[in-house]
Amino acid sequence: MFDDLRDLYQEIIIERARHPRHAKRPLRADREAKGDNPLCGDRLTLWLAHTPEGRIAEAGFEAKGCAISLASADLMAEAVVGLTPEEAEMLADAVQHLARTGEAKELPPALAERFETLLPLGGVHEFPSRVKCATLAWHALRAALGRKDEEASA
Amino acid sequence: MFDDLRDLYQEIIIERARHPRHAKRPLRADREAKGDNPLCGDRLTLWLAHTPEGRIAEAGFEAKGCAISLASADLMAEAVVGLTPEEAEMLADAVQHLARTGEAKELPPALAERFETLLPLGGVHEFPSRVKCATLAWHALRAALGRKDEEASA
Amino acid sequence: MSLRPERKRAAPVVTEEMVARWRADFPILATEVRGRPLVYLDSAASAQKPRAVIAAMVTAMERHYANVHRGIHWLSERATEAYEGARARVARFINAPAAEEVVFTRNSTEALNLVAHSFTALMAPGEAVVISEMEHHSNLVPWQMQRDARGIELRIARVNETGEIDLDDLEAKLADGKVKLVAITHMSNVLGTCTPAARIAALAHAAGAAVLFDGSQAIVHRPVDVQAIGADFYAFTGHKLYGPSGIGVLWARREWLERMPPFLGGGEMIATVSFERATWAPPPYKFEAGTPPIVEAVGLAAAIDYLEGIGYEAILAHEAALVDHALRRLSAIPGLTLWGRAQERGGVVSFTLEGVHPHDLSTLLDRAGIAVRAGNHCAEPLMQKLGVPGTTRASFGLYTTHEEIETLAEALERVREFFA
Amino acid sequence: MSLRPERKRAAPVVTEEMVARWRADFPILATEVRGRPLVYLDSAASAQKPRAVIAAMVTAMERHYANVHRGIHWLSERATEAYEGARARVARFINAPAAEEVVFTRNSTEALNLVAHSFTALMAPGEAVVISEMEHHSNLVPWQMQRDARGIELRIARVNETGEIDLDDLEAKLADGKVKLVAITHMSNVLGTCTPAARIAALAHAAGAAVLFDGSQAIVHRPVDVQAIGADFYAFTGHKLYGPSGIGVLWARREWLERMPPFLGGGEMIATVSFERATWAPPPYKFEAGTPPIVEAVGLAAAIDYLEGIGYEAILAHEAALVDHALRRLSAIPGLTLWGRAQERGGVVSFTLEGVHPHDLSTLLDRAGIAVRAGNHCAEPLMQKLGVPGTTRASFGLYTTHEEIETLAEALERVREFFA
Ligand SMILES: Cc1ncc(COP(=O)(O)O)c(C=O)c1O
Ligand SMILES: Cc1ncc(COP(=O)(O)O)c(C=O)c1O
Repeated sequence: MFDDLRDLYQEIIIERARHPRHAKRPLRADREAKGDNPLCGDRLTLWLAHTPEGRIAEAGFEAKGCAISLASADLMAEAVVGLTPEEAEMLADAVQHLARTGEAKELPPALAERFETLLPLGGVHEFPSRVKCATLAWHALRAALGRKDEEASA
Repeated sequence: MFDDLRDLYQEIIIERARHPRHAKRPLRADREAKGDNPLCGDRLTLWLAHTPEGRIAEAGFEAKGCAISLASADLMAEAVVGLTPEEAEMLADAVQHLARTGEAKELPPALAERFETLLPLGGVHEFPSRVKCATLAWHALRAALGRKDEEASA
Repeated sequence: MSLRPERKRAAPVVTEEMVARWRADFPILATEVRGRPLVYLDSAASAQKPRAVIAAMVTAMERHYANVHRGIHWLSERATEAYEGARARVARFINAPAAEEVVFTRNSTEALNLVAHSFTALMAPGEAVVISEMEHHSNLVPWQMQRDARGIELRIARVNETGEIDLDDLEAKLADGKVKLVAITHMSNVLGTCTPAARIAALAHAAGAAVLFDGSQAIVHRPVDVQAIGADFYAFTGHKLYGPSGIGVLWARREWLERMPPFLGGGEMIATVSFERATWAPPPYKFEAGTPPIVEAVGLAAAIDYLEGIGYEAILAHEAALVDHALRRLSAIPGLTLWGRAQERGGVVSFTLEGVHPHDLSTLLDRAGIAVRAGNHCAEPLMQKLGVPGTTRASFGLYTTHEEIETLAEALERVREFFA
Repeated sequence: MSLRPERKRAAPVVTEEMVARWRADFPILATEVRGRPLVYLDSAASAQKPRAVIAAMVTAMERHYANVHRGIHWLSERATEAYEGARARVARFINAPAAEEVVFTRNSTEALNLVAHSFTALMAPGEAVVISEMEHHSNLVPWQMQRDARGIELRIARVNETGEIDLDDLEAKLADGKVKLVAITHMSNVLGTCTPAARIAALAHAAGAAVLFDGSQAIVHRPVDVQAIGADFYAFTGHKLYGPSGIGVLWARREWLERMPPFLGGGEMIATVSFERATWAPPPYKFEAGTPPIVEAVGLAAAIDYLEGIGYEAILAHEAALVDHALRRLSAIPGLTLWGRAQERGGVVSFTLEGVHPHDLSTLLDRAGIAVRAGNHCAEPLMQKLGVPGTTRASFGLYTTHEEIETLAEALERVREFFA
C-alpha cells in the first residue's frame, strides 16, 4: 500500500527524524535564527558556530515538527559544516529548488558531493503541502547567515 | 409596445400623480405620520383630521415619489374620509393584499364601494419591486391611526 | 437531540444501498486519488457538494441572474425572489421566528466577527464575554481583538477531561454578573463534542447574559431549533453544510439586530446618506453591506433542501453508526490515542499515533487515497491544553461508508508498520 | 488609457458578428422577458456570466473541491493550487508586483471597509482622509464610520459641472499635510466619469498621502496597471467583472499590508494563538479570516481569462462606440437630460426624462424587456448635489449591441407619449 511512499520517507529520513545527531546548541554558537511555519505549526531554532575565517564550524538545532522537517534540519546541520556563507547559500538554493521541483541544480564539485546526501529531501516535490517541511531548516539557515531580505519562516 | 402597461398605469393613476387633489396638510390635522421606503427613496408625510366621534374627517399628504406612490396616496386620502379607525384598517388591509396578490378581499358593503375606486392599485402585483410604492401611503395610514406594531416604512 | 436516545427508539435503518444512492448525488466522490478511489474523511473542514447544489447555482447564473434589491426589472425581481427565498429557507431550517433575523455573511468567521464587533459596542469596559477552551480560532481571536480594542474582559470556561464544557466552571464565571455574552461552540471541530446548548443558554440568561452558539459543525450533524435552545445568536457556514463556499449565516434575535450598530458600511445597508452622515436600513439589510453572495445563497438553500430531503433522522442514525464503528475499530489499534470522549458527539474523530507526527500520518494516508486533516484544526490553545502538537482528524459526512472506515483503520495499521 | 486616442490610432473594428459570438458565450442572454427578448442594460449593477466562468465553478466543485491550506491531501492540494492560482492570475491582471499583495474579500464593499478599518488604525485623531463627491456609498459610509469611531477628519473633494473631479479643490484639500489617504473612485457608477488616477496619485503622494482607487466600475471597462497609476490600494468586485458573486479583491502594496493591523480575526489569518493572544500570519493571509470564497476565486480567474481572451482593446473600442451612439441618440429625445459629460468615460449613461419618475420609467422599460437601473445608485449625496431624486441608468457590457441602444431609445420615445 505504501511502497511508493518510500520515495518520500526514505530510510534515512525516518532514521534521522527518530535519532537526530545534531539536535543541540553548539557550545560556541555565534549565530541563532528561528524558523516557523504557521500553516502547520512546525518550529525550529538553528544555531551556527563559525571558524575565525568565517566558515561554518558547527550547526545544531532544536525543533518540533514532522519527520521531514526534523530530518531536513539534521541533514543540513551535517552538510553545511566547513562551508563559507556563500557556499551555504548556494546549497540552500539548490535544496529549495530540489524540494519544489524534484530537480538537481548544477553545483561546484565540492558542493555537489554534499548535495548527494540531501537528495532524499527531493521526495516532497510531489506533495506541495509538504515542501515547506523540507525547506524550513534551510530558510532558517539563510536567516542565520544574516541575509536581511530572507524571512525566517518557510 | 406598452399597451399591457395600462393594467398598471391606468389613466387615473397618471392623472392623480400629475394633479393630486389632497396633497396638502388639512387645517385641523390631529394626527401625522411619516412613511419612507429606503430602498427607493420615496418619502411621504400623512395627516389626518378626525371628527369629534373619531371618524376620519379629512386626510392630506406631502410626498416625493413615483406615479404609483403619489396616486396611491391621493386615492387613499379620498377613500378613508368618513371611516372609523377600524374601518380604515380593514381597508388598508384589503389594499395591501390587493397590491401583493391582485386579489380583492371580501369587505362589508360600505367599504366594498370605496375599495372599487382603489382597484387600479392592484396592477402592481405583477411587479414585485413596485408593490411597496402602492402600499407606502397605507403603511403611513396605519401609523397615523396609532397602531404601535406597525412601522411607518413600506 | 441526543444520539443515543434517538437510536434506542427505533432509529431509521440506513442501508448500504441508501448511502450508495446518496453518494451518487456527489460527482466528486467518483474521483481517483493517486490511483486509488477517493476516501474523503475531511468533511468537517469542508463538505462536498451534491449535484442539486451545483445545478441550482448554474441555474441562478444562466436563468435569473442580476443584482438584487433596488432593481426594477424582471431579472432583478427574479434574483431578489431567489435571494430572499433563500433567506426564508434558512429561517425555516433553524426555526427562526422571522426571515429578517437571518443575515448572510461570507462565512462563519465573518458572522462571529460581526457579533464580536457590534455586540461589544454595546458593552462597557470591564464587562465580560465568556467563551470556552475548545473554541475554533474564529470564535476566539475576534473576541481577543475586541477585548484589546474596548477594554472588555474575556473569560475562558474550562473543558473537562472527557472533552465537555465544565458547566460548574461556566456558572462560576457567570456569578459576578459582569458577563454580557456567552459565546460557545455548539460542536467542537476537534473533539466532536456536542455542547448542551439549552442548558448553557439557561445558565447565561439566568446570569443576565445573551448567548451565541458557533454552529459551524453542529448544524451539519443535527437539526437546530434556535428557539428551542434559547439562543440569541447562531452562526454557521455554507461550505460545511454541503453548500457553496463564500456564504455564511448569522441568525440573531431581532431585538439584538435592532440594538447593535452596523458592522460594515456601504451600499444596501443604509436608509439615507448625506456627505455628513448615514442612517441605517432595518435588519437584516443593516448588516449586509454591498452586493451579497447572491448565487451562493441560492446554492445554500438548495443544500438545505437536499439535506432535509434526506432527513436528519437518517443522517443522525448513519453518522452515529459511523462514529461507533470508528471509535471501536480505531481504539483497537496499538499506539493510537483517541481525543475526546464526550457522550454527545457528531461525526468527528481526532487521534494521534505514537511516534508518527500528524503531518507524516496525513501524507501516508493521502498516498492511500484517504483525505484526513492534520494539525491544530484552528484550535491551537486546545492543543496546548491537550499537550499535543496536533492531531489527525477523520470527519464524516452523510456520504461516508463503513467500508471507508475500514480502509482508514487498515491504512493506520500499515502506517504503524511503516514507521516501526 | 483614454478612449478617444485609442480609437484614433486605428482601434480594432468590432463587427456585429464578433459581438454576436461574444453574446453566444452568455447563456442568460437568450432569455425572454415579458414576451420580449431580454435587453440587459444593467451590467454596472452586476454583469452576466459567460459559460466559461460557470463551467470553471462547476469543475471546481465536481473535480477538485476541498478546503484550502493546511490540508495535507491531494484534493486540498488541488483546491489550494486553484485558489492560489487565482490569486496569481489577479495579480498578473492588474500588474501587481506580487501575488501576496492580493487579498480576496467578499466584494468591493468589504475591501473598502478593510482599508477604512485597518488604515485609519494607523492614523492619529485630527489626521484626514479625502474622498470625492461622486463616491458610491461603499466608499463613503465606511469612512464616516471610522471618522466617528477614531476622531479623524473626512474631507470631500468637489466634482465639477461636467462630472469630473475638481483637481484644484483636491489639491487645496491636501495642502495642510493632514491628509494620510486619498480614496477616490476610478470610475463613477452614475456619471460614467473615469478619473485621472495617475494624476490623483501624484497629487496624493506629493502631499504625503497614500491613495486608494475604488475600481469596481473602472476595471470592467479598461485595463488597470496598479503600478503605472501609482496606487497604494485598489479595490474591485468579481460580480461586475463577469465573475461570480461572493468575491472581491483588495490589492495593496505589501508595505501597507504589513503595517496595517488585521481586520477580521479567525482561522487562517493567525501565526500563533494562545488563550491570551494571537500573532498574525504574513499577508495576504493576515487579512483572509476563515474559509475563503474558494470556488468564487476560481470563477473570477476564469472571468479574467475570458476577458483577456477577448482583449481590452476590442472591449474599449466596442464600448466607446456604444457610448457615442447612446449619447447621440438619447440626447435627441425631447425632455431627456443626460447627467455627466466627462471626456473620459466608461459604458454607463445616466438620464432623466421630464415628468416621468425614474421608477415609473424603469417599469415601463421593463415591460419592453429592457433592464435598466433607477434610483440613487448608492450615491445619494451625488443625487442631492445634482438636485434630482434619482436617475435612470443604462450600462453596457461587452455583449451590448447597437440594436439594443436603438430599442432603448425607441422605448423612451414611447414612454414620453405614454406619459404625455
Ligand atoms: C463605484 C462602485 N463602488 C463600489 C461598489 C460596491 O460593489 P459591491 O456591491 O460589489 O461591494 C459599486 C457597485 O455597486 C460601485 O459601482
Ligand atoms: C467550530 C468552527 N467554528 C468556525 C469555523 C469557521 O468556519 P469558516 O472558515 O467557514 O468561517 C469552523 C470551521 O473551520 C469550525 O469548525
